[in-house]
This record gives sequence, C-alpha cells and structure tokens, in this order.
Amino acid sequence: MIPLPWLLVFAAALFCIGLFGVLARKNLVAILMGVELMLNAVNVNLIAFWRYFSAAGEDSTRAWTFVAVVLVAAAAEAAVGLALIISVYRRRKTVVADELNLMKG
Amino acid sequence: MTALQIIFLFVAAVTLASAVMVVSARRMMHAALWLVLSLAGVAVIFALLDAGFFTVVQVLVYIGAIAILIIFAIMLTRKAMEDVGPQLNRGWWLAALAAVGVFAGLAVVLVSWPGVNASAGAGPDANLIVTFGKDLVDPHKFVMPFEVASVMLLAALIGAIYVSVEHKGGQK
Amino acid sequence: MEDWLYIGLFVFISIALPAVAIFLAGLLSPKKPNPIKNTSYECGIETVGPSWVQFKAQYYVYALVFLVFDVETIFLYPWAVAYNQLTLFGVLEAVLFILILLSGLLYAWKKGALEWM
Amino acid sequence: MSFWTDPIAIIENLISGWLAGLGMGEGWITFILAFLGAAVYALVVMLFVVLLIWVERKILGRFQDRLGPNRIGPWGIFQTIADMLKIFTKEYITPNGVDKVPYNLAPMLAVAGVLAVWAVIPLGATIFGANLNVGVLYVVAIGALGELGIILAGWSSRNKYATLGGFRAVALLVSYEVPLVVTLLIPVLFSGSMGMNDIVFAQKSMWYIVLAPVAALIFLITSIAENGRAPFDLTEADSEIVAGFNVEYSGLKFGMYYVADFMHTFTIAFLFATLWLGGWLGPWAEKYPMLGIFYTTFKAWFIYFTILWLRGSLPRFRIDQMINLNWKVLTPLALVMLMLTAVVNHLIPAGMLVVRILALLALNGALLFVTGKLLDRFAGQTKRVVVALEPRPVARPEPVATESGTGV
Repeated sequence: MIPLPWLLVFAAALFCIGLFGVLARKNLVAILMGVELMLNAVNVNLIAFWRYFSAAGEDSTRAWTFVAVVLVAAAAEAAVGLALIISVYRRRKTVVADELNLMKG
Repeated sequence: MTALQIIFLFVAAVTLASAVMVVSARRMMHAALWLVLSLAGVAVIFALLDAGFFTVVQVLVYIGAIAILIIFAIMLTRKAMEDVGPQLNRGWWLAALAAVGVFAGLAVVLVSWPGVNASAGAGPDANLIVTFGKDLVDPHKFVMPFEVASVMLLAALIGAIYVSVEHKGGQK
Repeated sequence: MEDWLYIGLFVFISIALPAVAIFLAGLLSPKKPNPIKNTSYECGIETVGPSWVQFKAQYYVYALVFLVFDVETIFLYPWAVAYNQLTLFGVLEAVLFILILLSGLLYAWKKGALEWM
Repeated sequence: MSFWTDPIAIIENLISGWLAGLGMGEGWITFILAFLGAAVYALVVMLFVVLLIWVERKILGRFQDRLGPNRIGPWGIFQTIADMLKIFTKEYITPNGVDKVPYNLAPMLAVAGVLAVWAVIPLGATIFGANLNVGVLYVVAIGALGELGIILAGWSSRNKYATLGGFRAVALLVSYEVPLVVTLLIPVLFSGSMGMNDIVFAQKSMWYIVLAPVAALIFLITSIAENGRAPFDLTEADSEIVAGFNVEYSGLKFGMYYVADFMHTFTIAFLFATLWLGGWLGPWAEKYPMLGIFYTTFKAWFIYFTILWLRGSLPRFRIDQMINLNWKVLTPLALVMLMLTAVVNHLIPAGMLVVRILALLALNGALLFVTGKLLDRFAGQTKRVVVALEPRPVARPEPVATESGTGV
C-alpha cells in the first residue's frame, strides 16, 4: 500500500501549486484553473483519509458524500465563475484581473 | 518498494509537473491541456486508492465537463489573451514565497502529526456503492446533502444562465 | 484492483495502437512539403486575420447545462445501483432530486438559453 | 472443460503455467496476462473495422441502388485492404502554424475514446475484458477522450473552418450526452449493478428493451448523434460545409478519424445489444461461452444494420432542429421517463414478472403517445426566423430582346 505521508505531501504540493496559480496569474480563467487544482488536492486528501481511517462500512459513505459534495461545489464554482468571466469580458473587453477596476466606469 | 508504490510515484510526478505547467504556461490553451493531464493523474491516484467510482466520476465531471467548459471560456475570451507579455503578476515571487511557505507549514504539521503512520484500513467492501446509494436517500443519513446538492446545481445553473445570456436591450 | 490494471493497460494500448500506426505510416509516406501546400486550407483563398476566431457564447450555454446534468450522475448512479433495496420514500427522494434539476432545465428553456441563435 | 467450451480460459492457464515455469512472480504473470489480453482484444477490434468498412460500403451501395465495391477480390472484399495500403503511403501535410503536439495527439485520442470502451463489453459468460463495477459510467466517461480529440483537432489546426467545426461538434456532443447519461440509468436501475456482465445476467428473466422501449429508443438516437452519423452528420456535412474539425488532416491521421467513426458505429451496436437485448444470453450460452460471442454479434449485427438503414434513408437535420430535438424533446422525455419508470417499477412487487412487463409497457406507450400529441401541438409554433430579403436577381435565361423582337 502507498504510505499515507506520500499521499498527504502530494496533496499539499498540488494545493500549493494551485495556490500559486491563484495568487500569481493575471488571467481570470487561469485563476479559476488554480482553484480547480486546489479542490482536487482536497479530494485527494479526503479519499486518502477515507482509505486509511474508515472502519469497514460504517463511516465510509460519509467520506464519499463529502467528496461528492466537493465535486458539486467545484462544478458549480466553475459554471458560475466562468459565466461571470465571460460576462465581464463582454463589458470590459478584458479578463486580466489587474485591469478590472470596478470603481472606474 | 512495491509495484503500487512505483506507479504512485510516477503518476504523482506527472501530475505535479503538469500542475506546474498549468500555472506557468504562457498560452492559456496549453494551460488547459496540462490541466486535463493533471486531472487525469488525480483520477489514476483515486484508482490506486481503491476508489474506482471516483476515478470514473473524476474523468466524467472534470475532464468531460469542467475542462471542456474551461476550454470554451478560453475561446470566448480569446482576444484579451493574445498570449504575449508576462502571464504572471509583478508580485509573482511573493506568491511563490507564500505557496512554498504554506507547503512547508503543511509538511511540518503533517509529519509531526501522530496519525500519519497509520496503516491502511481493511479496504472497501465490494458493495460500497450500494451502501452509498442507500445512505444518500436515507433520512437518517445523507438525504440533506443529496437534496442540497441538487438545489446547489439548480442555483448554479440559474445564476450562470442569468449572467451569460445576453439581455435584450441591456447595456453592452 | 486487477480490473483497474486491465483498464489502465487497455486505455494505454488504445492510445498506443493508433500512435504506432501513425508513426509507421509516417516512415512509409513521402515528405515533400512546399510553401503552397502548407498553407491553411480556406477553399483556395488567402487567410485573412487571425485563424483562431472567436465564436458564439451560445456554445458555452450548452456546455453549462451539460455540466449540471453531468454532475447529477455522481448522485443518481449510486441511487440506481441501490434502487432494488430502497423504500418508496427513497425512490421519491430521487424523484424530487430530478424534479429540481428539471425545473432548472425549464428555466433555461424559458430564458431562451436553449435556442439556436 | 474441453478446449471448445472455453478456449480463452484454457489459453490463459497455458500461458500462466508457462510463465510460472520460467520462474516469474505472481504479480508479473498477472501483468503480462492482462497486457496480452488487452493487446490482442484491441488489435482484433481494430482489424475487425477493416472488414466492417467493406460491409458498410456494400450495404450502403445496395440501399442506394448501386453495387458498392466490386473490383478487388470476390465481391470486392479486399477493397478496404487496398484502401488501407494506399492511405498508409500518403504524405502527412502539416500546415503552417499548427500546434504540433495537440495536433498529432488528437487523432489518437479520437480512436482511443472509442476503442477503450471495448474493455468492458462482455462477449460471453466468461469472455470479457473486465467486469468493472462502474462499467456503465466508464463507457460514458471514456467518451470524454473522444470529445477532447475533436476539440484539440479543431483548435490546433489553426484553421477557421476546423475551429468552428470542432466547437460546433463538441457543443452537439455534450448536448446529446445529457439524455444518454439519463437513459443509461435505466439498465442500472433494473439490474442493481453498473457492471456490464451483471447487467447481462440480470436480463435472464426479460430483455430490457421490453421493459423500457422508450429508453432504448432514446439510447439509440443519442448514440447515433454522438457518433455523428447521418441523419445527425451535420458536424461534417461534407456537402454543405467543409469537413469540419478534421479538415487539416491528411494521410493516416485523417484515416484515424475515419476508423474511429466506423468503430464507433459498431461499438454502439454492441453496447445496445449488451444493455437492451440481453448481450450474450441465448440457449446454452452459459455452458459454452463461445456461443455467447455468436449471440452478441448476431444481435449487434441487427442493430448495426438498422443504423445503416437510417443512414441510407433519412435526410440530414438542420443544426437548430438537432439542438431543439435534444433539449426540448429527448432530455425532458428521458427525465420524465426515468422518474415514472422508477416509481411504477417500485410499486409492483417483485416476482410478478408479467404484471411488471405489462405495466411498464403501458407506461412507455402512454409516454410515447403524450410526446407525440405534444409534438403535434407545438409543431406549427416553432418557426425558424428567416430574414426577409429583397428579391434577388436569379440567373435564368431571360429572353433577350433582339431587333426582330422574337427573343432567343
């Protein structure tokens, strides 16, 4: 079996790469991709904990429900986020985060 | 080292490398393709952890739907990203510092945590999907997440359509 | 686990098989490029402007509705697997789930998001 | 167990015994056996396509009152081999400015998205790749590879036609995946498993096409649309727009899209046979698994012929009709069908097979009837907006006034 620390370090690394993407990228779509990477890291963690700590049967489905809800959240976030980006692009003709200054018309 | 561990190391390396490419690729479309590879890597890791159901769901939802949505969005907002000039903020090194810091912090916390040396559980029984399906509609268990998920999807659908469908005579 | 090994190998082979065929054909085939041959195909007319054109937002809306119905599978497939062991209440729960999604589809319909424009 | 009842298991035992004799570990033997099995299976499916292209051309020729291929070999049976040799020696033309890696990856993904489905299709009681416990979802999920192949082809070609064609194709594909995913719930719901072989076993009492004909119909329509076959072939309507996403491909790279297309059709036929027509079930099929291959192929053949028949007889849809059909007919119908079937099926106690069949048939009949009525009612109301234009000059031989005034 894969040792648990490997999985956790892997998930942490994925999370931090995503975090870097969110903080450093200019493009809004790229920021969203970073968020997707972070959510994936969360799911890897959840599945790893499920595999290692759940007793047979009883609370297995709790972990699975958790993962499923994270997936739903990721999908909803992507749908609304991208719709907003497209809407912003239509009005302002840019998707660069720095250039979006809502205070100036 | 077992075969499983070797496969894991290989897949993890590919996943992380493509994740790095996602955040550093200059062309947005390339970033999206690297994202697909990275998501596929995570799907394989789910399979290695005996969560076959989520492998398939990961491919179906992330690669089949979310990645395609992202690609569509890139094509729709393409003019603004002629892929020239830096794609990173001026303060990107601060972001890198923050990311490395968070990673170091997480690693220290994880390694010092006593539970980290746990050995794997018994492994899932074959009928876990059936149990999952039963528990999802069991009023004493997860019927709330089940229904809330559908309401959440409904809200996302309505919101996204409201935002993205052009209103007739609205401001441009 | 053995099943997944097989699946992994099968997916690998189904990518590798066409790859090998394409590679072999590449060895056999002639290579005589010239500038005219290598231009983009536009029915004989010179390419004008950037070739990665922007396209309609309508495609995005279809993908959006698809995404929502795709995510629903995470919940509905386990429910369907357990269907034979459920009470009527459990079945009706899923009917409610589907009805909520259906109302989303109706909203999109009324909003005109599903029309081809 | 003699050689003829179950040759696959015998060969497997033979090879594993031989490998163990060489002193290999347990894990390596499993790996090598899985690899060999997958490779042989995939190769056989790929080569079967060669025969299939001939069959399709021949049958289509007959539909259109021609002979079809008839020059090379008896009945032109070697025609595809000649074509294959030709396409193998064609030059690859790589246009300027293409994005090399995605451009070359795309045709492989297009083939892989179809070929990989075969890993879970059972051909006999013991003859299958893997009885994955998420088999049905796997079939849907692996289709994402094909979509990715199309999107990559369209985008990386750097060609306006290819880009527009690719995105149009993918928009249609994802649209039609919604009713497909919903319909596939029906066999899962009846059999209580997502494994393909379990679904076949569960159909022993009754084929699912009898229990849910509407679902089977929706499955057939949506999967033909996913395949991009006539009457849904408007993504590469070659007589109207140029071929769409694969316009910049040449040689075997183009051939791969062709192969994927043909393979898709008969993969659909096998899936239909497995999910709705009882797969390999038939007399003595469990005792002699080899017979199962015959039964599955026979049933799949029937569906394959139907698909060709539809291709030969129906005109092409317009894109707005296709979109409307999906979102306003198939998707709501599939969802309503799922809800009603689940409730009605649950109300009937287990064991009363005849009652169950009759009730479900009545339900499906009612569904079809109501859908038909609704369609009739709204048929006149959806008008396509046609821009009114000035009457344009038409090129027709006008009588030219001459001096004598007679005209020409």
